[in-house]
Order: sequence, then structure tokens, then C-alpha cells
Amino acid sequence: MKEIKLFLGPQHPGMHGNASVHMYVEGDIIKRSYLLPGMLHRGFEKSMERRTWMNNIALIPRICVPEPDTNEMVYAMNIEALAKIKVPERAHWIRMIILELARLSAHLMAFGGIGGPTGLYTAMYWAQADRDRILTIFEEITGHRVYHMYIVAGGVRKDLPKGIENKILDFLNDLESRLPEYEDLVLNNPTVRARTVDNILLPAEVVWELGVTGIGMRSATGQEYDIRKVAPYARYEKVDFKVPTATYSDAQTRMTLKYQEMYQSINIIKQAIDMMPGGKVRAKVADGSALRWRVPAGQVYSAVEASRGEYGYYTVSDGNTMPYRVAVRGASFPQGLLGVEKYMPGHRIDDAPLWFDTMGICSPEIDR
Amino acid sequence: MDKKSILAPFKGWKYLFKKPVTVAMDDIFKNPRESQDNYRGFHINDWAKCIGCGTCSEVCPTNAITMVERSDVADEEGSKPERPVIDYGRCCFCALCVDICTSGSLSLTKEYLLNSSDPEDFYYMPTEKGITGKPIKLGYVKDETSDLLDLERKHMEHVGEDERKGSFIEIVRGFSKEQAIAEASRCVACEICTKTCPAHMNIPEYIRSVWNDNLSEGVDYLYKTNPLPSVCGRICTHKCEGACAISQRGDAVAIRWLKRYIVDNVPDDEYEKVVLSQVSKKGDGKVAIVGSGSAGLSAAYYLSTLGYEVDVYERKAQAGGPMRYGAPKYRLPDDITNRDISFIEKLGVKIHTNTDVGKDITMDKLKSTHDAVFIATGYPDTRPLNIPGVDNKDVIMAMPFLADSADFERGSAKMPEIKEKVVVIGSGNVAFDVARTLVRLQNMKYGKSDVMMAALENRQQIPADIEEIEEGTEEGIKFNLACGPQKIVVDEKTGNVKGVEVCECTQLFDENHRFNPQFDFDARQVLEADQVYLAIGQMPDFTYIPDEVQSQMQIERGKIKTNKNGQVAGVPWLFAGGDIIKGMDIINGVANGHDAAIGIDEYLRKNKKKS
Amino acid sequence: MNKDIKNLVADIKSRFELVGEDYPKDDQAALDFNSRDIHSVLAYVKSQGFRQLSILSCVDWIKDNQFQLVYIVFNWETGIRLQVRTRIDRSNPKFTTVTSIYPGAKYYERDVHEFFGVEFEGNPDSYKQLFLENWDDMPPLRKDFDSKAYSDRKYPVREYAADFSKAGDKK
Amino acid sequence: MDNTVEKQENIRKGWDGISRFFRANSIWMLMYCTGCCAIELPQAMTSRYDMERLGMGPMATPRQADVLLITGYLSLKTLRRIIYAYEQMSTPKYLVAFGPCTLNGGIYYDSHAVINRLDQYLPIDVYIAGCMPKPEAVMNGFNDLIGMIKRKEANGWKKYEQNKDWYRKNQIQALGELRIKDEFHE
Repeated sequence: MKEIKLFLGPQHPGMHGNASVHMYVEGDIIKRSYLLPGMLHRGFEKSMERRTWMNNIALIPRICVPEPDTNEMVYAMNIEALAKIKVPERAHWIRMIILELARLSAHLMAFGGIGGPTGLYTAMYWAQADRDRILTIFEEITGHRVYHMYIVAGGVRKDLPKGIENKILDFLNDLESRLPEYEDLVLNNPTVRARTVDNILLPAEVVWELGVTGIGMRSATGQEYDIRKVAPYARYEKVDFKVPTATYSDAQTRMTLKYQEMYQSINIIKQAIDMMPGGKVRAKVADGSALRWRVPAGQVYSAVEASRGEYGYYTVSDGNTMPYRVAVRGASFPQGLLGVEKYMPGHRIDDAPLWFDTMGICSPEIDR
Repeated sequence: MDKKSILAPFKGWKYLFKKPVTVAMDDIFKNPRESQDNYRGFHINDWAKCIGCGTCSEVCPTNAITMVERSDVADEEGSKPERPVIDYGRCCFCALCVDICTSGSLSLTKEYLLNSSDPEDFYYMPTEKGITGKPIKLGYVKDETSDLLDLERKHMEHVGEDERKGSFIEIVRGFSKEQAIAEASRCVACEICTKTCPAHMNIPEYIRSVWNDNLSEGVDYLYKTNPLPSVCGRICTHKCEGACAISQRGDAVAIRWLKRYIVDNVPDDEYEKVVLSQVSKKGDGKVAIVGSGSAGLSAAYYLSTLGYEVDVYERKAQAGGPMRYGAPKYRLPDDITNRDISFIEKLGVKIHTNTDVGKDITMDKLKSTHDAVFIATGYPDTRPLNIPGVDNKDVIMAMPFLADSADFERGSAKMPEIKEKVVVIGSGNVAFDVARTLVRLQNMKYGKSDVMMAALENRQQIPADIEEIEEGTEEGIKFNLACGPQKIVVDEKTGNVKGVEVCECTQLFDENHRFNPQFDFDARQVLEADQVYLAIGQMPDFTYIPDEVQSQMQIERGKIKTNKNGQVAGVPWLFAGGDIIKGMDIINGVANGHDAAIGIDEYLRKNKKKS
Repeated sequence: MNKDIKNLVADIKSRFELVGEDYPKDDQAALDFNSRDIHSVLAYVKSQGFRQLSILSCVDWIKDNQFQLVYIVFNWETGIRLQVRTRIDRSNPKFTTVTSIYPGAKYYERDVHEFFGVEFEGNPDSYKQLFLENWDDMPPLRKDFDSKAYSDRKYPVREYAADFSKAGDKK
Repeated sequence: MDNTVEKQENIRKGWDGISRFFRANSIWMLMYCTGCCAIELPQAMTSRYDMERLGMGPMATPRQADVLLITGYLSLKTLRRIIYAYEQMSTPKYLVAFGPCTLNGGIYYDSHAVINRLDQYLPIDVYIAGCMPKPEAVMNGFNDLIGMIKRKEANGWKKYEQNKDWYRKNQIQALGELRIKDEFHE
């Protein structure tokens, strides 16, 4: 049969985000495929070298659109490690609430997003409506729905507004009661199951070969490979939560894990609200006005567990007011580039968007 | 397939009976929903508060804010007539501008609606009204946590009052390197201080030099406009700090101490290299300068960097004027003054001490041997007080006393005659100098002090610096404020002073803010004292100027009228500067000296061309 | 410092020549090696449980005329992270690929090649453009590349007509 | 004779009005998430803000779409594809630009990879301010566009046809060449 070249994206309803896959197909089967990234390349790593340590807070959330807070967190962690800042206790807990809310919002978006390639638009409608409530909570805490610029080096920018705890709890209880319906709607849906069960496999060897992290890794290896457990940050070591794992990774497993993680996030936030102490929320980064903050020289890497896996920044300071170099490890870089090249071939064309969705790929963080 | 999954789709029907999640059309279009309390929407700027410092523009990560000069905003002390303009084609709504705003004038509103097909609509100068013109609800405002300025001044070490009140040891210890860099990093480089400083010193630049730990560059900046940085680093009246943008909400940057830090920490040889490198050598001529205070020395320095031959005439034994004979040594040690003057002398300036113009050498002589004359003779005399009994020998004038005391402090004279219980009349900086010097002398002589200050002003009106009041109080000075001296009480038998009779001063300024003291003559009391010191102000002495020259000059209330470069109106070869044209202030003198040097240079070059 | 890291570094020291070391965090060590040792070091640490290459990055030390390659590896069992670093000449930046040890490095090497111009011998695709298209200047993350100047040269900026210098003009 | 011309003219006008009415109330937007502002589009499209109340819906292919949304910054690589997409769309076509990045570069004003002014390369009918615009702002922007279509003011596409050379010149200045072989992997 003749090999035909197909483009999936950048403008394609099945493509979430601005990226393109070049597929060479024979009949329905993908023979070779490559990702064409860079549509969202903005040169962040360069722009950050041109802005002061504080100013970069405006830039970094924009690297990953669905889950910007992880960027803020790793950036802050790096500065704190370099400048040896002791973050106030309360700030740790607030950060954890923010990060988990962000994880919920990203998971909801991805979970609903599965409705696109499977034709189950109800899932998307529900998930977006629930996600909107998280965004409203974010707006109240941080001042904006999507780009929060809230977690800053030394703590958080402002204390939580009064009474927000109850709003969060209300929402969490509501969501918790609705999650079983999502299970019925998506996970137990025969149409979806027909597409996802035993499809798009991710064996453990592949995980190690590519360097896939996050749900992909945990669904294949059966181990609690979660940075929140392995190398805890914020105050994750003090809350009690489980990391869902599995040993057989198909699209259905990965969705199920995502679904189970939402429960864990709800659980963590509830504990955090309960255990959060009072006190200050921000420590000083350096002397003087923000225009003149200097961070001591050094090179450090920090990573957090984003909804898609290990999200890290490598920060180099030469002791000046601006970073000397920041390198971003997007969580989906390995599976997005090498994974598409090596492991998308063999699947059917119509599974390509599904492949993308369940592998957890976010193009802005690949392109940076 | 089980039964559950068949029925599953119908479960969704229960939402028919629940409150819809959809936002109503009216809530989107007619009355758009209000944002949450913290929302970062469009800007508003309270013009009454805004000082145009431009820090918002400096911090903006998107370069969205430009400062535009407004013709309808007054150019006042402590502010710039500029206001921010925001380009919503850049702004990313991060609110860093709000967090760093020095005056707290900038805030964000809850507004979020702005659509247009005209890009010009997105370029906007925020006012109190907001971009849409609708009633405004504040969104994001800064709080203590989000503030990006450092409002607290770094602690400066002082000598404790017990140690200092018995000696003339310098009180302020000076910044360490860490402290200086930390203090320098508080500056936002708005340049409002530069505008306010009479000498227009490059303050943000030399603070940046401190911050970058490049002190010889700092010295270079200092000498561009001030050849007496060591002295000014200690006793300048620091108007700059009053104008500092940080002082809008916090402590001003310690500009004076940072200047002092630079000069104290640059080694002499490096210092000399910088100072001498400023010489440009092109002028040709000879200039006489009368008086070696700040104005005279400043003019001398800049004239000699321009290549002129300069003679400075000083009637006292040492050059420096009030730096030498006014400022007490606990504020300005002698070697500091020596240091500044020695660099000026290294440029070739000749200082003739013990030469009283008018007596030892006449003005006419000076005029004939020099191409121009610069007079900066200051306010050497104390203003007299016309009340009964002031001619007593125990009523002592401030300026001669300070000069005598200065000579004593440097070991070239005996201690002035002081008694155990004294009253100082006046509350300016000079009065405090007198009082605090007296505290020290009394402690040295009697082991205790009893100094009372009496002044017309009440505590809020005291013109002296706040540190003087605080430190003076710490040293044990007592105050009797808001009182007007009526007479000196003298013991008729011995002729000794017994005290000062004062009555209450009920009002100092009238409704028009003019000086117009009112007294309650019934509320009288006598402040007991063995000696009374008068420090109610100074005045000039123009007797050395020949009458025919004086008749061509215009002198009003002790000030000579000049053009902006110090050229005396009516007498083109004569230039004046310092206290006698501007009023008492060391930094005014420095500025006048610099201006006069420029004026004299212009005048001489014009003359050269003619001849 | 973490005890595991101490043992690990001692172990590495006994096997390879360590040029420098730094401990930016409790569970992180930054180790500098000669560039000839990098492959054996990476192969060794991979056998010691550092199964994941988190990122391969590059730092342009323009004053020293050197590029620094940084391999960040992670041990999921112990939570220890290593920065394996080496410096190479900046004027002719070449290195050998590590894809045989960490296959995931393939695209990171392309990334570093694209943004710094470091060539990786043995990585067949590393010379191809990945994120940029029709790029016409030096690799953009080099320190001597001025992105603002490039942007100004290539993409016009809007000049607004509104004049706010006096009262009454617009709004 | 005149009568028939007038008659035809009236018919044309009437037809024009009718077609504008339908155009304005059934806008298909091209599903192309070009930048970060697209993250609020799912909110606007789904049950919370329900864009379909304005008669708007997503469309998969450029040829059937009426409006192209530029959701934020445009890297060069996307600009090239946007131009492909825009030129494929059939007239009348409209362009809505989101956020500051399309106006004057936004936070990426100094980036080597992102253009500063979109109106140099494509004609824009409505700008929406905000980084990023809230769904309400997006909806209001669309409402404005609908009004403009009704009032015959959304004429960006005509401008593009008339000044194509100027646009093309700018496009080429930024992109080097407009059409390149998209085969970087081979």
C-alpha cells in the first residue's frame, strides 16, 4: 500500500495545543511519525536572562498554560536553595493548596479533554464547568484566573483572603460528590472503553527508555514514583495521601489513575486547610527593593510533580540581579518528542489524538 | 454490557432540575459580572499621591509603562511632573507596578472589559477615573506582604550617649561594607533627589556605585558636582533624603551616610587619582576668592580644574570657615576637613590664611591683581537679641563661642569659660551645636551638665534636624519651648547673670504663614542660669567691601542679588556665593561655588575674546 | 548533607577524577568531571540507580570561552539527584552523544544544538532545526546573542499617536 | 431601464441585509489554538459561558470557518501557518486578536521568536484586552464583532485584498520566505 503523509495539527480539532505531528500512514496505520514542535516557542529561557529575579515571576507562569503554578514553584524553590531562604511555615501549606488546586484543574481539563477524540463532549462540558469554579477560587486568592503569579521566592505573594477556606471546602465536597458521575460517564462508558482498553500501551521498559514520568511512569511500573513522595517539597511529607499506581499501562489505566489522583488532591487540600498554621507568608529574598535583589551564585535544579510528571527548572546564578541561565524541563518533553517518534507508529490514525491526550502532552512546555 | 451502563446516560437528566451552571447572557453583556476582590484588572492612578518617580516603569517586566511629562502638573520638590502611561499592548497584568509603587498611588481595578478595533484605545494614562469611565471598584492593592520596596533603613552604629557626652568623639560610626550595599540596594534610582539637591549631585549614580562595590567610580561621581564630599557626607543638611521616594511610605535611603561610606573607604592614592583626573586645563586667568567656606572652596576647586590660578583668602588661622569653626568635632572631625581641603590644594589652589580682606589686603588690591573676585564670606556674626541685659559679659554669642570651642577641641586654645548652669536661646542647628558642645564641656569640667534650651518654637516647629533633637535629648539637654525671652535677669550687686525671664509664646506664624510671634505676657517665668548663649540666627558682614562697590550692588535682607551663576548684579567682575546669596546651608555653598566657577569661566573667556 | 550522597560521592571519587563538587541542596550533588570521563560516569551512575536523565542542558560561560554541559540524573529509589557537569571549548563546541546510555537524551541534544550550537557526534539528527524555522542568526541562547536587538530589527513596534503631555488630550 | 437597475439594486441591498443577518448570527470560528489565550476558549465554548447562544461554534477546517482567532502571541512558526489558514478561508472572513501580544508584542516584546504587531501581517477586526481576557471579555469581543458585521464595519478582509502587496512584504520580511517545505525531519 502506498505511504501517505498526513499532518495532525497544528490546526486540527483533535490536537490540544499548537503543535503538529507529521504522520506517514499506510491505510489506517501510522508507519512513522514525528512531532513538529516550536509553534509556541517564545524563547523563555532567553527572555528570563533579560529580566530581574522578581520580574521573571510575570514570565514563568506562561511557560505552561494549563498548570502555571508548578513553574512558579520550581522557580521559587531554586531561588530559595541558592539564597538559602527559609520559607515561613504557613507559606508552605498555602503553596500546597495552590499546587493541588492546579493539579485538580489540569486533571479535570485533561480528563474532560478525552471527550474530544472519543466524541464524548458531555465530559468536556462537565469538566470545564467544574474547572471554572477552581479558576474563580484562584481569581479570589491570586487575582487572576489562569496566570496567578502567586508563588514567589520566599513564600507567596499575599496571604489567603478571609473565608476562602470555606469556599474551597464547599467546592471540594461538591466535586467529590460529582466524581463518581465522571466515572460512570467516562471510565465506564462502553464507547470510551472500546477505544481505551488495551490500546496505546506504555510498557515499563519504554518508560525508562524515554524518561517518561508522572502518571505514565506510575501506571507502568507499579511503584510510587511521585516526587511528592520520593523527594518531598512544600509540606507533602506531613500530609497523608496515596499515590495510585498500576502495572499494566493502557489508555484506560492512565485515565483511571488520573481520576484517582483527583481524589487524592481533594484529600491533600482538605488536610492542608486543616493543618495550616498561621503566621507570616513571605520571607525576604534579599536586601533592598526588588529591582536590586541579588541571588548568590550557584547552579541548582529543582523539580516538582506536575500533573504530567516531573517538572523542573535548572537555574544558574552568577550573583547578579538577573538569572544567568534558566533551563526548563517540561514534563512532557520525553514522550512528546521521542515518544511520538518511537512509539506512536503502529497505532491507528484515529488513535493519534487519544495517544496525545492520555500520554499527557502539553505543547507550550515542550516549546518554551 | 451490564444494565448500569445502559442507564448511565440518563443519569444526567437530573441536572434538568438543578440550578444551571451557565452564566446568564445579561451577566455577560448588560451587567458584566464583577470580578473577585483581588482581581488584577486595568490600572488607576491617584494623581494626588503619585510623585512621578517612574519606579513602576522601571520594574515593569514588559516595558509597558512610559513616563510622560505633564505640562499641567506642578514641578515641585520631592516629585517629578511625570505620570505613567500604560500600553495595554504590552501589559501582562502582573501588578508588580502596584507592589513597588513608592507612593502607593497605583492600583488595579476589577474592570476587565476592553474591546476595540482601534489599537489607540489600548494606550492609556491612568487617572482616578479608570479606563472605562464607569464607577470603579478596586481590585488588586498592595499589602505589607506583597510590597517590593525595602522600607526600613539599615541600622547605623552610634556611640552611646554615656560615652559621647563627655568627649568630642565622632558619634556616627559609618556603614560597614555589607550595611552600605544593603542600604544602597534600597534605592530605586528615581532621581528626584538629584533635582532637590542644590548641587544636583549624581545621587542615584553614586549609590549604584556603592551597590556595585565600585567606590572609585563613586568618588568620580561625587567630585563631578561636589569637591567637599567628606564634609558633606557628615554635616550636609541632606534635603535629598527629605525628597527621597522611599520616604513616601518608609525611611528615606541614607544618602548622606552612603556618600560618607564612599569617601571613607577609598584609599587616598586611588582617591587622588580620581580627583586629579577631573582637571581639564584650558582656562587662563587669575581669580581671587574671599572666604574659604564651602562656596569658596568649591569655586576654587572647579576653577582650578578649568585651569585658572586661584587665590583663596581666609581671615582665620585655618581654612574651612564654618566647617572648621562652626561644626563641632563630634559631627565633623578636623582630619575630615583637612582631607577634602588637601585635595583641593593639590590642584594648585593657594589658600592664604590669616589674611583678612579689608584689613590686611583691600578689595581694590584684589581687583587689580586678579581677573575676577568671588566673595563667599558667609554669615559670621550672630544676630543680636534686643532685650535688656544682653550686654552682660555672661551673655555669649554662638559663633565666637563655637570658634573658641573648636580651637579648644583641636588643642590650640584653652577651654572657653563656661559655667555650671546655662541657657541656650534658639532651636536651630547652630543652637543645638552650641548646646551639645556645652554639654560636653560641662561634663569635662564639672562631670555633669545642666543645659536648657529656650526657643519660640514648640516641639513640632523646631527647625533643627530630628537627629539633633533626639541625640540632644539623649545627652541630657532640657527644653523650655514656646517661650519668648523678655530680659536677662542680672544680680544687681555682683553684676552676674541670674537667668532669663521668658513669657509664653502663643503663636509663631499668622494665618498667612508669616513669622509673627504673639506672646502671653502674663505667663512669665525666670529660667535660672549663670550664662546665656544666644543662637537665634546669623547675619553677614559686608564691611570689607568698599562703599563705592557696595553702592552698585543690591543687597536685600542680607542677601546679594546675583544672576544664576553668581555674578553680582551691577558689578560684573564680582561674583558671590554661599550664605550671602542663598541662605545658610553647606550644600548651597557647594552648589553656588560650582555655578560661580562656570560663571567666572564664561565671563573671563568673553573678556579674553574682547581684548 | 544526606548520608547517601556522601557515600555516593566517595564512591565516584574513588573511580573517577572529580574536578569540582558542590551541594546546592540536601539531596543534590553537582559534580564536575573532565569531558573524557562523562560517558563512563553516566554509565556508572545509571548502573547505580540513576535511571532517569531529567534534562540535559548547557550553560554559556562566555567569559571563560566555555560551554558547560549539565546532565541531571535522578534516582527514583533514593530521591537523590546528581548534576553531572563538564566544560567544553566554546569556539569549536563538539561532544559525543550519550544516547547509547540515556536514549531520552536524543531530543535534549537536538535542543542544545539548536540553542547553543553544540554538535553531538553520533546523534544522527542533532544538526536539524527543531523549534526554530528558517533561523538566520547565531544560536539564540548564546550569551552574545541579543534577542531584543534581533526583535527590534525584525519585528516593528507600534508607535502610538496619542500625546499625553498636556491635559485634555484623550480621556 | 432605470427602473430595473433600481429594482436590482434594491434586491441586492435587501439580499445583502439578509445575508449579513445570517452571517452575523451564525459565526463559525476556526479551531486553532495559537497561543495561551486559547485556554479560556474551552470555558467560553462549554456549558459555563455557552458561546452558542451567540450563534458561534467551532469549525474544524479553515475553508468552512468565518472567523480566525489569534489567541495571543504568534511565534514565527505559527504566523506562517496562520497566514496559510487565513488565506484558505473563504470571504467574508474576520479576525479577532486576543491579548496584548497581538497589539504590541506583550510580554514577549524582546523575544527573538515572537512578532510584535499582528496588524503588520494580517488585518484585525477586533482586539480584546487582558492577559488573558476572561471568558466574559471574550464573549463581549465576539458580540462586538457581530455588531460590526451587522453594521458592515468588519472589513478587514477587504483591506487585506486591497493591500495584499504591503501585507505580503511585511510577512516576507519577518518570515524570510512565506512557503517553506515543511519537512524538517527528513
